[in-house]
Amino acid sequence: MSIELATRLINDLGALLLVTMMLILASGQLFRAIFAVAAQAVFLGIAGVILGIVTGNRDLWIIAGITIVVKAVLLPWLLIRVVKRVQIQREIEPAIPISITLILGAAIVVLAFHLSATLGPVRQAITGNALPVGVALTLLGVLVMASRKKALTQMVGLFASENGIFFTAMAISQGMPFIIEIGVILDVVLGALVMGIMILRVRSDVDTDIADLESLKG
Amino acid sequence: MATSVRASGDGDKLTAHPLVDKGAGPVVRCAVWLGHWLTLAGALAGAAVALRVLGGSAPVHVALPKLFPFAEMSLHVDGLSAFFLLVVCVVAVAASVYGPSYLGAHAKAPLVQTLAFMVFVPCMALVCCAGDALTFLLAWEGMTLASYVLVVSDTADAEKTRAGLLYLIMAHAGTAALLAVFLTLTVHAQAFDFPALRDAAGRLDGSTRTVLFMLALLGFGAKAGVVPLHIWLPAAHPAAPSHVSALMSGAMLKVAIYGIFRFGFALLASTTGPLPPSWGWTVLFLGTVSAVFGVLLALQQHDLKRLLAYHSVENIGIILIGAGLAMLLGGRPGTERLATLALAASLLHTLNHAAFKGLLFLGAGSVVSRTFTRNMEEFGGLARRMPWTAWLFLLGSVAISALPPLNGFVSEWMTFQALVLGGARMGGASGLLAGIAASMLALTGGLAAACFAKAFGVTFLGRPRSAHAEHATESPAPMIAGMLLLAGACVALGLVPGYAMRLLDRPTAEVMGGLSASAVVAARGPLVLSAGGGPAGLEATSISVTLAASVFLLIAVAVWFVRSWPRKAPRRLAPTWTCGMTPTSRFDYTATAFAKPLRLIFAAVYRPHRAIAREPGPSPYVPRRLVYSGEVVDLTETVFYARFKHAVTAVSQAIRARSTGRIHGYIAYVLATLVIVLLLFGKG
Amino acid sequence: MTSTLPWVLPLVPVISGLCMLLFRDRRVLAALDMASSGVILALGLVLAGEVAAAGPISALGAMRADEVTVIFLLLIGFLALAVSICTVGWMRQSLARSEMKADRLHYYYALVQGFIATMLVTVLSDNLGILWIAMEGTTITSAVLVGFQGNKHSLEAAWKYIIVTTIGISFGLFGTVLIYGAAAHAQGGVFAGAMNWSSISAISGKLDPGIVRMGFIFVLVGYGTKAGLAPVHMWLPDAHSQAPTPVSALLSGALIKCALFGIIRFHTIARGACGPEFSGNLLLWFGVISVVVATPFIIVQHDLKRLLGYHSVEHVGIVVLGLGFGGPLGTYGALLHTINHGVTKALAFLIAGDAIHRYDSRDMRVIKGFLGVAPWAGTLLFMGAFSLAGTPPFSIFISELLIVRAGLASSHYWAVGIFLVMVVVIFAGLIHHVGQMVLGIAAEPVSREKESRLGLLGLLLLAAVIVLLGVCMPAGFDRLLVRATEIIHG
Amino acid sequence: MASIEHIGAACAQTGLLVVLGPLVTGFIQKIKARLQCRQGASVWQPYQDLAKLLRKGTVQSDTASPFFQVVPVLVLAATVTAAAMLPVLRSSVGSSALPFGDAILLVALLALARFLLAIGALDAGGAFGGMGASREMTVGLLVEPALMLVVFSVAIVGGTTELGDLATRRHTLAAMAWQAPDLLAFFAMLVLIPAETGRIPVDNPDTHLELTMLHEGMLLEHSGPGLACIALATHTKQIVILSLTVALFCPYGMAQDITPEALGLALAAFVAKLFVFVVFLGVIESSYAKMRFFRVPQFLALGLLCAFLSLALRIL
Repeated sequence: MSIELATRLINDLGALLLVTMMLILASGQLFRAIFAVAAQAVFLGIAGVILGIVTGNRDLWIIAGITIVVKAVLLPWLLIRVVKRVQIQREIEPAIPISITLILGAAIVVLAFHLSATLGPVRQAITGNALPVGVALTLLGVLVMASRKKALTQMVGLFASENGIFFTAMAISQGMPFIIEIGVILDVVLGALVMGIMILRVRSDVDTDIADLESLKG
Repeated sequence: MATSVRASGDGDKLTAHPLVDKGAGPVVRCAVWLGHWLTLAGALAGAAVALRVLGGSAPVHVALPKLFPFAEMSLHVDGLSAFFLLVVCVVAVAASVYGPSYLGAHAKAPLVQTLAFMVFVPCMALVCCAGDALTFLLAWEGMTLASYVLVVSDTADAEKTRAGLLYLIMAHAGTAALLAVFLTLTVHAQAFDFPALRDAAGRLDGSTRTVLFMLALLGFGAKAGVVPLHIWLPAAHPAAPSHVSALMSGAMLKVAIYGIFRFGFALLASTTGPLPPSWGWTVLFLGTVSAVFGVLLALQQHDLKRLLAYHSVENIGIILIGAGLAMLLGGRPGTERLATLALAASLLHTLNHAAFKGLLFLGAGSVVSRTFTRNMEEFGGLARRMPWTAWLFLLGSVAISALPPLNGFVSEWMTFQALVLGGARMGGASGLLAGIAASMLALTGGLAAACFAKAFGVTFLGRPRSAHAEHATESPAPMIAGMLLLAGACVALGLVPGYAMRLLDRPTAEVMGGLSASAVVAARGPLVLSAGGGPAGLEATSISVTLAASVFLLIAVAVWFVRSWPRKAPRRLAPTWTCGMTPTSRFDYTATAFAKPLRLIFAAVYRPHRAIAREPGPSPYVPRRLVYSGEVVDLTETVFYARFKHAVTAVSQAIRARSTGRIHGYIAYVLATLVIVLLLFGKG
Repeated sequence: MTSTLPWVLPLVPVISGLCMLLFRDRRVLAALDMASSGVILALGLVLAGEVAAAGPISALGAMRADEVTVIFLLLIGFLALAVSICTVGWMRQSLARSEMKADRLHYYYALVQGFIATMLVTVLSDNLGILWIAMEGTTITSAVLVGFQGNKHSLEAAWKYIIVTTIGISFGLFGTVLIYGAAAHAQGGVFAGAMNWSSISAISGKLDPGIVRMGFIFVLVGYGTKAGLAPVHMWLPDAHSQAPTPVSALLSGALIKCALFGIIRFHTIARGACGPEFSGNLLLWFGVISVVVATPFIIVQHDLKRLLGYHSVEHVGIVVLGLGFGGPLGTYGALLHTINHGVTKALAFLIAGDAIHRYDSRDMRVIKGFLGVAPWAGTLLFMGAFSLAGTPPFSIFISELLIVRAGLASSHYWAVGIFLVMVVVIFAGLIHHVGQMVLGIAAEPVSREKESRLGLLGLLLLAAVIVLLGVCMPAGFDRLLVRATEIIHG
Repeated sequence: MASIEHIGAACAQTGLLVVLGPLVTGFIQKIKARLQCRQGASVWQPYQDLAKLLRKGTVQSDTASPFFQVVPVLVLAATVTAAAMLPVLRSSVGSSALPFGDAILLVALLALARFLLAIGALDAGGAFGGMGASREMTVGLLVEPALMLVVFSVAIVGGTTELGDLATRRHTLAAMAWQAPDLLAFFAMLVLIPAETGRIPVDNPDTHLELTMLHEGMLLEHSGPGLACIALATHTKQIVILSLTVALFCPYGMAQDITPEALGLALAAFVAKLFVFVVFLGVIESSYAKMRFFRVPQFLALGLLCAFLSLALRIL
């Protein structure tokens, strides 16, 4: 497969990731958001495979596999289990109106491209539009977390923004060293577990969503 | 202002502390004595060194071990340092003679206080002797902390805690200013020792030096209790044990003054040409304001030690008047002699104030330790119960009221001469300022006299107005001895000031570049003070306090002889005339009553408010009892500090109340911060 | 030269932590705790010796120990030891007050060991990826510890902590990736030196400034969140106030310093790539903002541990300020301040924990006359407060002095001015609060139980360091700092 | 031997002042009486009072401290010492070796006398003494600065505060010829004299009605010889103030060298000037009423203001 094709494919995947992220931003339903994140992970995996083919780097294959297994299967499954356990109603309660969220999101995307437009030659180091897309994804993920009330949606946002990071990392030639990737993913899983436990704990002890607690201030 | 303060909170709250004795066992007592004796020895040694240097031997220079890689530390005792070292040591000697039996009398934590005392005195000495910025700063802060411990450790009542806090905050603010000045200089000098700093300052331009000087003035002023930075002083000084109050008023404030001298005349002064007039103006103005304001507020105090504390503000003002005048006159052609005169006056007053204010605080302490209160209204009739204290206190009062033939008058006379002659020389605005300062100084003298007529009269004369005063007894010998030392100093400095001038020679010569004090002031023998620098070659005033005193004494003896000539007409005692009623202590004039006319005259400054509660008796015309309570405010405190504090707190409260506790807010903050930083710094 | 120590060191707490899981007895656990901390400190000293002798040491191609590492290493080891000593008494009290459950003690101790292990890895790692992994590891372990007491507040704090810091950390990862990308590009696509800081900083001059700039911003905001820089500090007071006291001490004393370590590493790279101004100014801004933001919350604070938390914000700000002022002086002062603040804050937290147990309240309006209740602790608390407020003869004064001097030397007069004013105001606030607590008369009921010797030993260890560094600067230590400064300046 | 001669002259002048003091009071009383169309007591009355008091015994308050008996002596001594500093017949009082006659010291000695008197008044511990002391000190602290300022405004051109030298420089120095500032200062002095001599409109010397009295209030507990001392001190103080004014503003006719005719002339001149002031005081006393105490400050403030203005004019 030629570099140009790979670059075009990566760009297209980046666009897809952005779209899914927008979906998450706009989605009024928790499950939809979760599935969107899973989809992102799949795209990520595909991107990894493509880069693997292009650069002939075996590690990327494995990483792509792990990514799909963990982020597209394991984490969503975990989230859904938690959702089932806590039996919250499935609608997402936005902290700020979704319309405003979307506007902010658009602004962030513009910012990302604007910023990376100033980066000159180094753009070649990172395949195609991976950099601005990565920035946008990372920030948008955080925007999701900031704009949603429920703890679970915050986890969703977190994973989404991490997808952005992975995307950029892969797009960087050769990807990150294998061991690092593994470690990072491990951390993500651990973190997710701990968060999940906390959510359940609060739900069982004091029957409320952990993200609604706001007694500590000032 | 609390009009009545219990000097000893009943039942000490600190006894749980291991360093606090349980009821002063013999071991503790020995430790206390030992500590004070050690301090005494140290003070004597310091005094010896100071006298040697002042006597004309070469400056002492001691290189300290290099504790920090970035600074050489050293001690350097030149004339100026030596003089202030002497001041510190004189008071320290008296205090450490006086201290043990005082602490034995009614201290709550003798050991802690002894330890702090043993840190406090050396730190003051070190500040005076410091040869580099780091030593100076370390000793400076050590001094502050030790005195803070001494202030708060006496009792555990909330007011003293507050006083200590206020003191500490003001001192720390001052230190911050000093830090800025010192470090700016060290940055330019690439070294910490004073000579290098002076060179660096010389290389700076005038405006920068002025800014630095003003900062230094701020820093030292906060410590010296210059109005309007004085508010901590009347709160903190009374709270400490009395011999420490004596040290704080007599010595610590002088250390701050030393700082002003060191910076104004040496470190920041340009090697060539006169100082910027703005410096002299500021110092002179601040001095005048402090002098008047301090004494005015002192007049209305009924807490004996608080009254003395306010007088410290006044005297610091007088010292600064001299210093400011010296700054204005110095380095200008034709006025060198006057400048030296002014400087000598200010330095001499420093020494004098150390002597009589120390004496007065020790006296107050001896009263307090016998009556367990600081409220003058509860004293009275002590002159017959504790005569030594009484007469020594009277001596101090005469001295501080600048009345001849004691030392207070001498330095104030010199200041007057310098002001008048200098004012004539300078003319114009500066001259007018000098004239105003002179008039204010005159007013200050009158007010001080009134104040101490009240203080001495109400405290020691008349009838006892409380059980404690009724049964008071004379203080133990060591306390008396401590007071006698300072009293001796007062008399000596008053009667033969010419010898004191010898002490001033070296500092004045260093600061003024050549002209020494005794060449100007004691040119005509040690018994004659002469104000050099009369206009147009005319000889200026000369005065001999010695002569005046001896004449006074002669006449007094003669009159006493005539008065007590044996005559047949009898001498008998009778009750005081109170329009035929049997006199009780309620007929005595109280401090409040004594100060009332002035309260009315200067109402604009005092903003007095009074409350009269009357319990109606059987008939509406005959109330069972009337309770009068009045108080005056410290204008700076109410107008400035209170509002400032309130504003800060209010703003903080508002911010705290607004701050979110919701996690979305947190996340939003993170996101916003990142975006903003990216926007601001992200592009090349 | 290479050595085994850099990777052996983190194994110590891991192993002891695993052992702990096997025991239930409080004494054994405490003993293990102290033992491992002691070993860590000892090994740390040995490593310091090796580094001093033979310069930077690397191991496994991903671990590295140079002077900068050693500074943080010793800090962590020392705090671990002191805290583990003080934990004994604290644990007895909180078991007595059933804040901790006896059957879950071993989890607690094991987690603490894990926490320490991750911190050690953080400062020992050469590979920026491992640095990140370890940092996230500290977040996870400490988050569990923060929520360990399992009540509503602690869980809330833990949640805020883990979410906010994880976001920050992920920014950090992104920044790392970008800089790695820049390095890769500078090497013509293929980058040999894995993600090693040593190799990246070696070629930092050739990196593309634009992308490094962007990466550094991400890293600063990310790790800055972890370090508690304002305005991304909000989690800090919550977590520090809700965590079990020994953990608070470690969080404040060691953890945020690890985040600073990360920032310092990237600071070096950024200096090389975009010149000192860019990162310097950025740090300067964050420092000033932190100092200013912390002030009002300190003035009107009633919760003792929150007060200390906000104080950490201020002091991290001061460290960053020192870095921002730049110049050898500023960096030197910043490193010194890192240590001083770590030690002092740990002391303050440990005593605060004791006070809170005695008065059964963390409201400073309730705590009165502490000096009478616990004389030694009271005295030490007073001392710690003065040190925190920056008065001699305590260590923080020296480092602040150096930092201010650096600021004046780099003629950032406005920053110095703001800094000094804020320091005075904060001094007022802090001494006001502490004075209220320490002096005055204790209201009943207060537990006046005698202070345990062991606990005092731990406190005195810390106090000794505070005073020692306040009155002099040991030559070896000075050399260490100087070398570290040179390394940071590349 | 110049200094012997100096000392002799000084003693002579002092003695003169002390001796003349009561006479001045007597004259003032006489003039008052005449203006009030009374016969009035003889001008020698004050001397007779003093003699009687000296003969009498002492009644002392039982609450007073030993200090109480010393007060009158010290007060008198201070006042007389102050008197000794004035140039009366010869302009130069002291010698260059032992200078004597500084105006500031003079004012300070008067202040010392006032201070001691006030303390003595508080000693007996009655309400009258306290009130008297309080009011006296209040008046004093307003008078002293004004007095100082008057001295300064003269001294600032004379370049000295040595009264003798000032007197001579009035003759020699062109700068010290009379000008507007002198007028202002002199007026201020006229305002101060009644206050300092304890006369209407500030104080009322011949009443013991407690509400009106200042100075007398302090004397209430003194008796016999003690009272005599204080009375003499009061007379002396009065003449001191008057001759201070003379020395400052019209030292004309003073003897330059010690010859009988010169001295006689000087004495005549001095007595003449003194008589003018006596008349002035008598007229004021009998043509004004005493002020309310709390209006006194405003009255004195007038003097203070004039004095300051004259000083300012000198400087600018």
